Amino acid sequence: MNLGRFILNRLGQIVITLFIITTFLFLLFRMMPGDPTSMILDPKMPPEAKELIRKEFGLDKPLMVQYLYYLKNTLTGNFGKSFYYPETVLEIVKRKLPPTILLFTTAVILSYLIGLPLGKTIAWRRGSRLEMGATVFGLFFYTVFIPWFGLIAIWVFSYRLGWFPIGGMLTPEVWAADVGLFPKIWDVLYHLILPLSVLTLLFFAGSMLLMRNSMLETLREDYILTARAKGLPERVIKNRHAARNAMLPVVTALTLSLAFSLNGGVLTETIFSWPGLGKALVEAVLNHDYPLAQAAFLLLAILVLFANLLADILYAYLDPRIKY
Amino acid sequence: MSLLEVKNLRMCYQTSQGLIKAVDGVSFEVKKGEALGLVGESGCGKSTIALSIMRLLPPNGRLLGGEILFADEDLLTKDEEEMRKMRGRRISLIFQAALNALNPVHRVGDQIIEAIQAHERMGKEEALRRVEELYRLVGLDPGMMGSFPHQYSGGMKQRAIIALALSCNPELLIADEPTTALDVIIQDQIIKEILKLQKEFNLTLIYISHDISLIAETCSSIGIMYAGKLVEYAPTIALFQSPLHPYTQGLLSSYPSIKGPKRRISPIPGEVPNLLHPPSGCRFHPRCPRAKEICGKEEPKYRRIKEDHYIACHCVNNSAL
Amino acid sequence: MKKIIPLLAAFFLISGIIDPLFASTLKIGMQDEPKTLNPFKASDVWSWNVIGFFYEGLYTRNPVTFEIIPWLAEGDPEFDKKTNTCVIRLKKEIRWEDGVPFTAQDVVFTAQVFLDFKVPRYISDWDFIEKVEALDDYALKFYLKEPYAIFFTGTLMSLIVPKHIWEPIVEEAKETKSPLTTLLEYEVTKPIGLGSFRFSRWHRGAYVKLVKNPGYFASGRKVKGKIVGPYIDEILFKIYGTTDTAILALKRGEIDYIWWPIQPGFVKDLEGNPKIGVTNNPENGLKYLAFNLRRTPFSDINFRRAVAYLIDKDFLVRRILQNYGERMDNVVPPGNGFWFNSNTPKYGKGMSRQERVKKAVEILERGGYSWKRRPKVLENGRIVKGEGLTMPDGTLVKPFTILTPPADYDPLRAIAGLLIQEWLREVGIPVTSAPTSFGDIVNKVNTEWDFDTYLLGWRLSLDPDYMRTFFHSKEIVRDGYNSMGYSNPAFDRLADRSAKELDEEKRRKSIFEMQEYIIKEAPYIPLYTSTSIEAYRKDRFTGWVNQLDGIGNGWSFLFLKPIKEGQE
Amino acid sequence: MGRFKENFNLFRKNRLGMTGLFILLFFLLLVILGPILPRIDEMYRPMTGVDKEILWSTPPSRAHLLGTDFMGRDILSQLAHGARIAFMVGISAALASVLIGTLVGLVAGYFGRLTDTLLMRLTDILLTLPSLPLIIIIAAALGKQSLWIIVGIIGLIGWPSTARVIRAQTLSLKERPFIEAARVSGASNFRIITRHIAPNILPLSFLYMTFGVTGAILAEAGLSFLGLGDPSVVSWGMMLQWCFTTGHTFRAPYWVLPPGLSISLVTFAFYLIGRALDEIINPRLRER
Repeated sequence: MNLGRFILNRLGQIVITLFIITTFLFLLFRMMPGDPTSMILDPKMPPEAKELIRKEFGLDKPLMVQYLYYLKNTLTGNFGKSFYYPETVLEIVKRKLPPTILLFTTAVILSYLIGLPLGKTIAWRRGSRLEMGATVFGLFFYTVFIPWFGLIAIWVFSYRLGWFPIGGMLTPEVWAADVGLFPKIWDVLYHLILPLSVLTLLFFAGSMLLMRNSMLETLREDYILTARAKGLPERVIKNRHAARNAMLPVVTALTLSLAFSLNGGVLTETIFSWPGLGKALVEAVLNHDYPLAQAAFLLLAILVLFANLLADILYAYLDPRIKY
Repeated sequence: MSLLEVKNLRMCYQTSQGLIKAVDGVSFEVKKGEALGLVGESGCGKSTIALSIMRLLPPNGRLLGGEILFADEDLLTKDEEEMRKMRGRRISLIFQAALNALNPVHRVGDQIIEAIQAHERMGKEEALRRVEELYRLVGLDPGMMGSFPHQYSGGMKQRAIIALALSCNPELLIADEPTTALDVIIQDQIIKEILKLQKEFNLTLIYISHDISLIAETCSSIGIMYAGKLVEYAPTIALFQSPLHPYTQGLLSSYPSIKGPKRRISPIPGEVPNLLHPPSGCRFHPRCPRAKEICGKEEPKYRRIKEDHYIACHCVNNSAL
Repeated sequence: MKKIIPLLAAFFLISGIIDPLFASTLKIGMQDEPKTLNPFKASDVWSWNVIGFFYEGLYTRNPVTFEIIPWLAEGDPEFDKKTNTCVIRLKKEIRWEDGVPFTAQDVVFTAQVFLDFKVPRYISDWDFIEKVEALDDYALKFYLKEPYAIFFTGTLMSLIVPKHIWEPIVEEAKETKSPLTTLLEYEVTKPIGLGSFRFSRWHRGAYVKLVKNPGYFASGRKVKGKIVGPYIDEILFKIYGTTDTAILALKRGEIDYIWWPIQPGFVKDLEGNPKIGVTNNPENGLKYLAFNLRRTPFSDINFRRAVAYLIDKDFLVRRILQNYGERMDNVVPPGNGFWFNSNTPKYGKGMSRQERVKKAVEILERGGYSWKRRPKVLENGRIVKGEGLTMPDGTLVKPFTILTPPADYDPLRAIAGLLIQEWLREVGIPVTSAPTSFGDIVNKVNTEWDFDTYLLGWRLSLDPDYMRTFFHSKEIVRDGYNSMGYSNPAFDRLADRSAKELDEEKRRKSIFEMQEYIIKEAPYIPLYTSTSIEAYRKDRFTGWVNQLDGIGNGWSFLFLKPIKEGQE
Repeated sequence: MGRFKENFNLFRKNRLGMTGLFILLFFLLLVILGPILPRIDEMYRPMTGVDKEILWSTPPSRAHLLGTDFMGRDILSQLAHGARIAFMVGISAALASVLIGTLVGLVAGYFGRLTDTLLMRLTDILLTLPSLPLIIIIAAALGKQSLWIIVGIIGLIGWPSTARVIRAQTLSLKERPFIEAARVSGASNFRIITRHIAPNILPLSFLYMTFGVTGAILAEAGLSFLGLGDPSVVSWGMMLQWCFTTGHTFRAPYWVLPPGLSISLVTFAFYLIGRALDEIINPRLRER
């Protein structure tokens, strides 16, 4: 099987998965009480107006018809109309996706950049103080209660020290003042630093411990003994032989940790008012904006699924034994 | 002149249950150009000896005492960097599990080049030519150099490992069960290969195996190990003609002889002792058909009994000869 | 480090540029951005906070007395009782921001859109209007089907949209299958109005910028002794998701005002800050407990009154609201002075816990209720819980629930629900407080009528016409607002009469009477109204106008003046 | 029993595991002491008790060792009650998910074929979905904010990782000679699973439970913090939510620190213990 066919195959699986998820979401929300009129409690809004709104969203039609509409909407990618905002869900989601990708991918990449070498080192220096320290430190952040930690970070770094903005993704004054591209990019980066650091701190332990365990297993492999018997310097053994091979299972496990890190992403976005999908999802849920909540969730799922695909391709690249 | 001399080597593994005395007071020597065979059941400490010589014991391995003199230098006192320079260059190891001994993610040729470049200042081109030469020497197609280990068959991998072991012209080659994972025909080929190379390069060889018949083919002298101890040591022919230690006798009768007449295979009854709590006295006594009272109480001394023939057994005395 | 320095330098450079630029910019923190700029569609407070600056009504209310004063109109409305018509004259020389003059045609057009499309948010103020006619460019005649009090307090204060902008949009919408939906879904990207500020830019998710309307018609006029501005050049709305971050932003001077009420918890901290002002204004709102009168025992007035006695409103106000609020014994808040009837019964006011229990037991017993174990108040004040409350017909009162909003919507009401549960249980009323998502409550209460009791709130209007909406029996329809199923023909008659009564004094009498009905019969138990606590920077602008609901009102923005450097 | 003792000895040598155990013991102490406080004085009832003298949030004092919340309720007694809720939520949700996961893994691994394929597809799907958003969505859709519903949701979402591991273990066990022997001697599938496979799998299930507790506590706290929790229950997440929504986050450290730190420490402790057990049960990780 060549790579193209493999990707095609995986895409097929992703489509099936997404179909199951969309159907599940549809059933979940349509079976539950409440509709777009549920958030409207306004004495100026006569009962007929509510009926009209239901009609407008096609909620007066039989369930099966609604389901087909919903599928059609999802397939064409516009996800229907938001219950809450006067826009299509697609327009909203389009705006929310880039910030999430920016925050999420940089955090994942950064945490791997930190976690992998650290994991490598602590596995190599097993039983050392460094291992103990890094493990305790990493695990604490790995299991810390994210919103609380986020608030404390804001308290210390934004409020007390005043180093970073309090939240959001940009300074309105900068963007409203037509200052050119560079200051705008810098402004976004400036807002990115704190949530990014928090997320990175939360994630790196995952990759570090994975790498450590994988490395410990690799270090028992015969080819490591061979490498030693060849008289290779330790550094070469550690990097070229142990770490390089230990990467393989870590890349696979990456697929799982991606879904995990999105959990943190949702809470972090909410705490830092980062205008991404995670925050949109939480708000949509609180607003009973089901179409938006569904789409946001679906997109998060797609994000993970494609990241998984990417990880698989990366795996194939890293492991010469695998030929698709 | 002996190239390697092991004197009263004692070493153990630390485990959560206690100390495992894997090698307990082993002494032997190997002369330049000679091939020594070490035989014993699995877990008797043969591989530990090999790893001790290479100073490649796992982290929980502890040296309790003894000396390993290589060209009159004690390897056990060398620092890590000096030792690294010895490995692969002056002493090479071919060890068990040849199938996993090559790193699956690197090209085989590169793994050999890497070994060469670790010891010699040599350009890539020159190293490549050296590897090509080695490939021919061990009977591999140099065209396979760019392939990954999983593209090699078991026999090819073992040849590649031999090529790797010889890449820096070592003085001593330790082969620790180099053919375990291979089928009989390939096994035979590989052994022939090793023998050929040993003669060609005048290599000093320590050949470790649980198969005494393989050793008989390859080595000029044989050491028999049991439960961390060397129980008998003699030139091959002497050993086969008159095995003295009851264990050796058992071992010989349990293997079909290639050269000798067909005998019934009669395995030694009983189990290999647990080295956490080895039997008192002679470690073989619970399984020994000739065990006497003293065997359970007193440890037999390892002593020379004839010229070049050493033994550790209460039941064999000079008068018996 | 080498790379960081230029970056830092770049940032400070930006800050340097910004500060002078924004000297007379009022920066307002909002919790959410507007949902839409379409005035027909917008229903949320964040949209109106912005749209409110663009459009004006014919009449408006005086900032202090709430008395109705002419705004786009000139002089008082001339109402003819015989024909039910009303003539209104417009101010001349008013222009839309694009220079087109504002005329009677705009008013006629706007009225026609409301009536033709039955635009939900406006139709209840307009459906008694027969038609609107332009007598000339600056005079109008309204034809009413029947007289209605809200003609003055609602209809004449509705916003007016520019005909020249909306006519093509409306015509196009009329051609479609669902004209109203098309109209509501029309996306306004550049609103054209005639208000004090004009739209400048909306960066989704981040900010909305408005700039001063130099041709604002009311600029320079005197209202209650003050000259109308606006005196600020720009307004920048910034979005802060949480009160915490907004407060920090206020402290750091990133914003000048937070346009939503803050929690009492912030007050102490802010009061110590000399640069920050905190205002308390009563909210024109009502939190209440309502019963489903279709079910027993809630259909029994004795039961409802007993519950009313058991709820310690003062405790709720003191503890949960931290005294930032007032107990409510009426559905009209005391702050709405003209319409507030102070003589309604005040259940349990000033009573101790023991007295409440005794009183409730007394009412229930008189109503024929009994217990398996009667609740008792011991000498030492300890209360022995009652058990097995039995209705007069001999059946046990079944366990029931109070639907309360969840923590995300209003944690205070969620806690209030829990306290009420504890108080009722003391006399053996088997109640459980059930925190339920807001949408679910609305659905159960308004649409499906599947509930026992619920705890919700209203934001009220100044005109008490809402009582008619909440308690009139014609509102007992699916999605109607009389979800309790309260039906009293006498009340209905009174409500209909008050709605059509144009004489304020007479109307006031009927409104007072209506309040008595509601409180005596207790389909609602009013609980409390909160105080709207707001925070602003004292060192940047001066001239905030305190009103019911807070300082974030149109008058504030017309009177606010920037404080010059070195002046406090 | 001997095996247990041996494992416990191994555990005792694991410093991180022991740290976790001690943290856990501390919170268990809190759980035990919690109900005593309201007996002393009604004002220590975590939800409805208020100090008559104190109307707002106050810093620690002699009467209130950790201070009071916005309406004068004692934070220490809330914290103690929250510990009970945390253990309850964590353990019951983890138990539910581990039960489901073990069952799915066993069935999939043992019966193989189509059952395996279907169950594992489902597992994979659930595993790739971000769980917290999923829990948020389901919790919101159900509308009712009840602790047990939340526990149920968490339990229903959290099982896939257990299922995967148990399946792998079952697959390898299935090929062992003693299973073959049992099969040949005519044991039923049920008997083989319950008598031969399950006992070998339970330690692994137990291990995953400790990790599950971490996830469940964090998920409940997250939901509560977002306002989707059960406001009639004093959980640590709800305490933070109160602190947050009443505007005390940045000015009442005595109120914001304890619940957040408790959540983090308890989950940390469970994770440490899980990790220590992992090293014991998975000898691949153990130091030789």
